[in-house]
Amino acid sequence: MSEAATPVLRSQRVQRRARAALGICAAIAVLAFYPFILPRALNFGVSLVLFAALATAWDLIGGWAGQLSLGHAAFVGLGAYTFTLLQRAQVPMWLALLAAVAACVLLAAVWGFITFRLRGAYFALASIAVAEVLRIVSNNWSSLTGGPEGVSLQDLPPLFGLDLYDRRVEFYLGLALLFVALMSALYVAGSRAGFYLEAIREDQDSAMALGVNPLRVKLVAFCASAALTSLGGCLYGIYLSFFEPQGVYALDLSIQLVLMSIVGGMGTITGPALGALVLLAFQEGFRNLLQQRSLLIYGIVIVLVVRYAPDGLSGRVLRLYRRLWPWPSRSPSAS
Amino acid sequence: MDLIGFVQTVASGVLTGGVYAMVGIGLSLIFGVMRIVNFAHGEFMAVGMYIAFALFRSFHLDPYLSLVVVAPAGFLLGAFVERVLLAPIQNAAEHSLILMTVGVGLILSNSLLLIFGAHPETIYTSYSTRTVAIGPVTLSVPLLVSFALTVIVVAGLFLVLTRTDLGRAIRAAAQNRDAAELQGVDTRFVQTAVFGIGIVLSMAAGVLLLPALYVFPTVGGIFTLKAFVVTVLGGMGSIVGAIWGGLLLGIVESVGAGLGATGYRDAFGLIAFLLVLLVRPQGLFGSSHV
Amino acid sequence: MRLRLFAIAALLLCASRPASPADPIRLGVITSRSGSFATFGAMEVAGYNVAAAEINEKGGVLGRPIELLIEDDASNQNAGLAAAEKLAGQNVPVILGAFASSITKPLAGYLSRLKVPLVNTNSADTSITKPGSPYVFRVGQTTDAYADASFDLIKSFPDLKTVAVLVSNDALGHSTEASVREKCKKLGYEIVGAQAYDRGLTDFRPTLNGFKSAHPDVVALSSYEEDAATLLRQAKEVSLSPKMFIAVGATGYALPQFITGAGDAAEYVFSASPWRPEAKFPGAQDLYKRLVKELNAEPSHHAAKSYGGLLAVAEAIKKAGSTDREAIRKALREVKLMTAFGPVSFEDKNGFKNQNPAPSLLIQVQKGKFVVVWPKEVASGKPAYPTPPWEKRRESN
Amino acid sequence: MAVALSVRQLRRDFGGVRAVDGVDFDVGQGEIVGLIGPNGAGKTTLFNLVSGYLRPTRGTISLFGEDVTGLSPFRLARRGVSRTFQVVRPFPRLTVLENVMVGAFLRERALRSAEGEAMRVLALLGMERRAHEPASALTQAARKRLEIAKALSLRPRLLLLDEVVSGLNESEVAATIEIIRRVREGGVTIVIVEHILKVIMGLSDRVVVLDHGKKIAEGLPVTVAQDPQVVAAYLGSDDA
Repeated sequence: MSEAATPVLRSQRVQRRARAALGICAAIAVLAFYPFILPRALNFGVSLVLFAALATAWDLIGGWAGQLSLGHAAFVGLGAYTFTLLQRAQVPMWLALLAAVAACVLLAAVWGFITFRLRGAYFALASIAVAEVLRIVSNNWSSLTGGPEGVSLQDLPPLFGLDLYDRRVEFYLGLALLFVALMSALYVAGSRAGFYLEAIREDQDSAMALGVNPLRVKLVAFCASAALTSLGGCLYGIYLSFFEPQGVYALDLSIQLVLMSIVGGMGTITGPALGALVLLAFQEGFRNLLQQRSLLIYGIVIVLVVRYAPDGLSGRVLRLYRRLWPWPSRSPSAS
Repeated sequence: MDLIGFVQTVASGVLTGGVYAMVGIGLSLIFGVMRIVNFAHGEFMAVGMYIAFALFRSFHLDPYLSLVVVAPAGFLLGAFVERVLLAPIQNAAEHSLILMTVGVGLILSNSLLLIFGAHPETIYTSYSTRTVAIGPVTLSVPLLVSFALTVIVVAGLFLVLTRTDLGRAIRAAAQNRDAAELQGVDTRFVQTAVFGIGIVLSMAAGVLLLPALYVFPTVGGIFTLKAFVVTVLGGMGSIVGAIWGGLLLGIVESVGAGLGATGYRDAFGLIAFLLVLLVRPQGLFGSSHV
Repeated sequence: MRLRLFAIAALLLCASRPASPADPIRLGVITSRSGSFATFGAMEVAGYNVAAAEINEKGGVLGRPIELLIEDDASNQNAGLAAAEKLAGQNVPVILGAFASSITKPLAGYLSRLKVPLVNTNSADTSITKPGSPYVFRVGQTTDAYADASFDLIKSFPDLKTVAVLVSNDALGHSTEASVREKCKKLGYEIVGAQAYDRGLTDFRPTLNGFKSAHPDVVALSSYEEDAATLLRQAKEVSLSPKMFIAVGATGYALPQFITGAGDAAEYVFSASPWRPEAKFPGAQDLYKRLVKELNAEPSHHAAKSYGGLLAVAEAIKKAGSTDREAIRKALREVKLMTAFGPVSFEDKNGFKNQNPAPSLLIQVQKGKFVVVWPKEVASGKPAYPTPPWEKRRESN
Repeated sequence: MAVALSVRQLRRDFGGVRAVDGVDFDVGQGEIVGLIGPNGAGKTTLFNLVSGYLRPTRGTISLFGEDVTGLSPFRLARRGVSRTFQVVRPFPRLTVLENVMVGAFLRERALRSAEGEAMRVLALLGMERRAHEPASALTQAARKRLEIAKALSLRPRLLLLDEVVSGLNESEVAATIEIIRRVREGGVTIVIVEHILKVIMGLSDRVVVLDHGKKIAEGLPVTVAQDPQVVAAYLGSDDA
């Protein structure tokens, strides 16, 4: 093809993606010093990187593909339970991790297959039901799961000589997961897969006319999201070292992930991670002040964002930026 | 379980199922006309319960009588939410609409939490624990009354839908919004009205359950989920389907619990829900729309 | 922008760094001031505040006043852990908390690793002190203690033979059921029915009907407050008439809301209860009054337990003679107090570690009021037995 | 001339309504065939059947000699069937370029080459200057053109155009007709549904007329226009 000869205006997406790649590397590099800068806020640090990774994973299906999952806690819980129960049964750690991922991918495949064929809100409806069924089963199947008292994971063999209960070790594991999640988002943003996901989100019929197989594309994205989320679930299990069905399968947990993505911007590379940072810092900073009002404020934030800033806060910022530097005359120095 | 116990169990399942049906009808009506799944449906119901509770506590107003206050309040609240929050984004992507209702639900339940506290509240009326015996089967008076009122409300709804201009407009809009608009139906108004009516049904169901149950600010979540189950069992958008779906859910839960799997009671409905999605997504009871 | 946000977050966190240790002894408290356990968190805070005021009125500990650093866990495990790290960073010698077992357990693991003593006052899960950790102490009674008291009463009526169990499907319910099963096995009672129900909403009628055909002598219960009243109302509806209703899991049935919610259906119901103001412990009535004043509302036993917990911590600091964590941990095991809540000490017994072996009270609703009926030394009345069948009660109405 | 599209005894019922009723027709390779008929004649239903959005109740559809009845839209797209929608459906939050790239990805897997392909299609339609605007910012006319660009990005063998000129002004109509002609010169077979009879008569090699789901006439535009049945069908409706 003669494409090399024609000077092509690079799509903004490519530029945005390059910028995001730089931003991710810089952010990960900065975060790598976190345990040295804030050695007394490691719990916050672990939950920050962990939730940033989970929100980014959620966004693969929720933001990019527009399939609103209100049940991602199902993967957090199933991952955490599979890993923990296998660890307690002395299964090697890598195998337990693999099993956790496999279980979640299988769940995603079945659940996606049932609901993605249907138009409309069925996926969102079913997402709540799936997490709820898992919660009820874990709650009642005491001989396997420990029932409502939950399971504890107090002894884990060291990983490459590192104590897994050391918050610093957990932090770097979480950071690694965040890196992987962000890289997945980066890949999606600049690949055929990402275009297909967005096309499905924007208009599924139109996407099909262009050769996109919606069921397949959504399933792949959902499975990828589930796999990342299950790894996050394993780490969450280690971090808590004790958990119960009520906690890991909670609707609140799922909603938190959604909220982080909304606040940061659904379907953006770094938005969900940014949303996690904003939300968690807000929560931690005002923990003693907000008290009962935090969920109310979440609700108000959701309503306001959906109403006035449907692209999320980062989308809002982006648009402001575009208004200041309109389309054709984008100055390269603006970034 | 012996035979009498079984009959007793089915009977109380039917009575509870009637109220589930009313919650489901509201959800289904809203979906049928507006294509919006109201994720705040149960939370509206909780609001209804608290209004009745507050009236009872402050003025000793009988909870059933408080329907007179709750119904118009529900209509206004629903119409307000529709006009101010849903109408402006009605052409937005589906996930935005869902999120909006999720947000509304969070606001409602947490406002209740701030106003009334997390503490569960019960009202105790003279008939709270009264029963009537039909042969060897005893039935709860509050549940019987609730069921009877449900029947009346639903019958009223059917009359409105079939005998009034508004009802005809609603049915036309449910079948095809564009076509209805061409025939001169003010679909904007119809949508507001439908959301209002749907919320009235949900809040009325809350009031009817109050004498038999208790209320706490997050009770709505449970009922939102039940309403989903009811409507999916019956077919999204189908009112008749929602009635059968409600009764079926009531009986399934009741019999399941009576057979000794109390802990899994909520799972029965949800598993049925997922199975229906897999096998018969249009619902078990055909597609007799609005 | 990313960097700037990061810096803001860092500032937010740095702002809460501890100042240099001042005159008062600062103790850490983690409880639920918001979220689903907020009601109970408020009770705990009231108990701690009343105890702190009482200690400070008497001149404090080691000549220094006590100051409480109260952190909200927002009824959430993550926030609880963050709160623990913050308090540990402020060099508190001891942390008291949390309310919910689900939050206490991750805290227990975390603080044991940091070697910070954790004194829990209200969490119910057996596993907190069994097997337990050298750094974790519990003031509140276990379900074993509730079952001990309940079966002491049951044993005293030799006509009782069969038991049906209905518990909430959560940690407390399950451990109650386990305790009841163990007792029944040991003492030779037959279990004719056992069910767990999901919290939330509920139609108990099918389950109660199932029980009815098994004709149990005793119906043993454990439910949270919202379900307690509903359950008894529905028992009345379906005419489930055992000789005794007894709430072994001390929860909803021991709260005043049970009486207002269930009305006359609450009559005759026994319940284990960690504490009542009517119990004849020294200063119980006085504690009750102070709690009412602090809360501006009816206090629950949770407040009393927290009160006892803080007194025990103060006593341990006194015994240790310092605010060193290890010294306090060792001293906590020496504490033997009689308080307005009841006795407080921490012992290793029956597989438990650092568990307060205080016995549970049994109370009964009589004419719309709670009466302490067991143990006899502190009782304020006698048990009313047997429970008349519902039909008889209706006639008398 | 090889047959590109062949429709046999095609029928589609909606409940009791028979929207398409036993339609037969062929389209030769490189031909432009116009599909006309009064409102509700079943033209869009026929399009939806041929492009896989509806399953036929009965009958067969074959494409270049292969039976493709009942294949899903995306499989047909991969076999070279491309369509526009009467109510245009851009991906509103993607840019114009990105909209077209979605289709270009079918033949070009790499980002760069898909981008190059999309730019070429946009250049063909004279839209390259608006490449970086979000599709939601376009005028109705530009959206119609984007709809064609998206369809072309697949490099289709058979192009189904559903009312791509209605609602445009005269110069826009002329430009669009010019584009369609050029596309045909590239060897693409085209079926076009259009309300404006003048356009379709001028553009089409042959015309198929539908009424009440049935084919009532087929042939050269001139012949069909004089067919008494066609005249009656159009006179009987409001939108001749």
